[in-house]
Amino acid sequence: MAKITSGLGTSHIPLLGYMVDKGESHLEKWAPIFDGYTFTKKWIREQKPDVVILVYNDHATSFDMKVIPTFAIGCGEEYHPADEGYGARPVPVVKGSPILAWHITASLIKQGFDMTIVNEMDVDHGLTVPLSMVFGEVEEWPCQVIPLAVNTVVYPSPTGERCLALGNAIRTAVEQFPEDLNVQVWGTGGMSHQLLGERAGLINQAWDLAFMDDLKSDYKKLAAISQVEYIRESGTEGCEMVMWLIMRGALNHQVNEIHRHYHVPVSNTALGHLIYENTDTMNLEDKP
Amino acid sequence: MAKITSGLGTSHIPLLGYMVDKGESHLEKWAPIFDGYTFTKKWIREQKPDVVILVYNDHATSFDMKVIPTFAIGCGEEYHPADEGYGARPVPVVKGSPILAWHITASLIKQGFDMTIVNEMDVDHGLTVPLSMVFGEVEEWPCQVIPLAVNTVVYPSPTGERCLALGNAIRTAVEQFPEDLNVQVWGTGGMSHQLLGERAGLINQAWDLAFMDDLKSDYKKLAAISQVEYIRESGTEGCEMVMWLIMRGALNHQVNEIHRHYHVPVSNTALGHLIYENTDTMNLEDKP
Amino acid sequence: MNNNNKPYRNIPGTTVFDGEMARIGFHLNQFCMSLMKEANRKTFKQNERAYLDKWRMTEAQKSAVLARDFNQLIALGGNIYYLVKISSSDGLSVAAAVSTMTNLTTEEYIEMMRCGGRSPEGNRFIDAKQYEDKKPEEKQ
Amino acid sequence: MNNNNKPYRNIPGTTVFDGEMARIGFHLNQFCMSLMKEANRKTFKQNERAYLDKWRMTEAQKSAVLARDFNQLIALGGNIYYLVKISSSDGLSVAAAVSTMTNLTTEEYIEMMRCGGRSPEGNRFIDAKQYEDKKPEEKQ
Ligand SMILES: [Fe+3]
Ligand SMILES: [Fe+3]
Repeated sequence: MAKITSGLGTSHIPLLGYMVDKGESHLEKWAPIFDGYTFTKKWIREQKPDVVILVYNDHATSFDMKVIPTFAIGCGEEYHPADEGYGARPVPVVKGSPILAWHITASLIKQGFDMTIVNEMDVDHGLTVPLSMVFGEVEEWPCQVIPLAVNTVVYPSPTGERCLALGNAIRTAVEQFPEDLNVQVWGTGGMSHQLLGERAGLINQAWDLAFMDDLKSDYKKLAAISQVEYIRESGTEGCEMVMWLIMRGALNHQVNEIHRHYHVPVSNTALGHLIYENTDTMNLEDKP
Repeated sequence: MAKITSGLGTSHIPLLGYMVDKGESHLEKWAPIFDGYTFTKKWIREQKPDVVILVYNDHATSFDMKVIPTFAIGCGEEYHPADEGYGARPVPVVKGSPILAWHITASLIKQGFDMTIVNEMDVDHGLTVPLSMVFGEVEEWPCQVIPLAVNTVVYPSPTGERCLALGNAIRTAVEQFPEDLNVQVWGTGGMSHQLLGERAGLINQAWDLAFMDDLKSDYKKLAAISQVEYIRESGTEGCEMVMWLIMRGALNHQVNEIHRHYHVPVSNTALGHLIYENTDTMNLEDKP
Repeated sequence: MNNNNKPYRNIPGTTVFDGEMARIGFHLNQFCMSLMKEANRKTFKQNERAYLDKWRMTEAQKSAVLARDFNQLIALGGNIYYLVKISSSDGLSVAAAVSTMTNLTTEEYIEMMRCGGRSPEGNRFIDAKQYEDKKPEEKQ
Repeated sequence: MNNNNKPYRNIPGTTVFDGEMARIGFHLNQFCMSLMKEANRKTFKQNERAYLDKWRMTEAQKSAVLARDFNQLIALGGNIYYLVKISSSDGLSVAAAVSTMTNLTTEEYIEMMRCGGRSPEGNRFIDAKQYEDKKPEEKQ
């Protein structure tokens, strides 16, 4: 049976992709940013996930004002890096996992999640930057990816409770898939940032660090945070953190935090990153 | 405050629109079909709804294989009748109700429904045929319309339970809207039909009539019907009936059935139509 | 019928348009979708083969379109709401297109509909006898 | 700031992209979206006014695009993820574009970020004093 073995949270700041693509990620001056992913690159080579369910938000790239899905799941064969206004990133095409993705989608809809099924779309920095940060510069991404795009652009985003529940339902779906697969769930976005208005540049380090602390065991407290509180405390774009709750919901209640990294700033944003491993994936009573 | 006063169920068979557009709806031979809407046309002139929330499915018209939302709600200013392969229907442009639609959408997302927001799309026979059957041939549709498109094309459709709950949440949202508005919810599609394979042409009159009977008070029984049972009993396209459950969920537990019509066949399909009026819209405990 | 291990696999004469069918039919259905534009319908009609060759469809899908073989198109991942865009551009009614998938002529099909349609009796399970023997609670 | 009667109306220097803003900004944002294609970026750059006139935008929206007045564009329904398509086609970094909305120069803004960003203290409520006086349970 397929199994979710670990979860990973990371910011997906476009500047990170730009640095990687320019060959600048190894520069001494960026070490405080990129050194936080050295452990991760080693860890992922050992873990060898077959499939990553990558939770991100589309930043007005494949979804424009015409159609805005709350939860869109990619069931396609592959996804091309998008031209976000300055040419597409020179990174490999993202290979989908259509059979598992359709299985999960059907299960989620039957579990009462109102998924939007996507068979063709381009993917923006929200999805490709985490791949670059974790896998580095590679000829091919070494695993299949199921993109899960969450609306955090148009108010309101899905609630934290809903996101936690979605993660939980994803776990149920994955565990019913007959093939032996090592599946990871990544939650991306955040941490605190605000990209507009006179208040632009807001960063709330105390909030971010408390979020990372609480995510391990007190995630229900985090799930109760309203979007208005996210905006007030961590900036208009701070609400991207609900996507980390989808990752958290897909794991056991008991997890080990095996890595953490936090750095301010990257461009306009606080960078956060952590890794959880499930302590016991067999215990079905153990769901968040 | 806005209030849902009544619900209406009706098939949305394309041939009906074709007959209307050809000026054939008054022909003697079609009387058994169209006479069932004579009461309705009179009733709607008295009711004068301000807004109709029109639940239908897009039949591979505005949504193709690329993006398939489970629940898509129209927040746009207007919607044009679609060219479904034989030119657009010569009926008026459909005026939206964007302020109410955005209010409902925000409320639904906060209530845990994963809506896809649509600001621009064309609408097919699923939406325009019910308008023609109820309002007849008019220069302008006499009310605003909020399209609510449900996926019934790609398996799986949302469950009956989910549809009933969505109706319920729509009612909560409408009742929190400050403007005095007379709102109706229409559920369309069905009844039994199958458009493909050696089994095409399947009609299950007993099933259809039992569905109309149970919808009044035993709707929870109907909500438990799986899509596989719909397909088996009432044809591959019979699962469109879940859309009537959204309408039912938006009404009080206590309703009066003030009209019913059933006819076989129209083209490949059993035609069903009924009207419910809420008996007491003030009783909040009275939700289905 | 590509419905192994699925709860609907035992419904006779029926293909459910699920993820598996949607995958193999993706380009076929997108081709059908293109026929919603008058200009494309014209180009298609002028040279069907040339128009089809612009799409990433399998040879079997293209042949089935040319032959208007709807049962075959369904088996190859076509969805009926997409496929009727082909028959509509041929000027065919939905009923006429649908009838070609049955063992009836269009006239016989329309007559069957006029008489109340195809009965569900004996059409619920591939082995109808087996179904009728089941207890009610097993029938789903 | 068009946030009357909304729970976020009292957050200073902040416009939430809700349904109201999405409605008034629809065509402005769709114009921005068009700049994701290289050919459109070129045409826009050659004659910005002529390119803008092809879109159903208000005169105020067009002027604000020409002036690269991001605060004004936000007030007229622009969403920042759409608007950065304008600054990207100008070759500007996101930080540079964002800084123009604050009362800081780009250099001052980047320096503020380097020092840990803008503090939430005093930036949570339009009347910060009023907020700090509230009891914790009222603060949401
Ligand atoms: Fe982001
Ligand atoms: Fe239909």
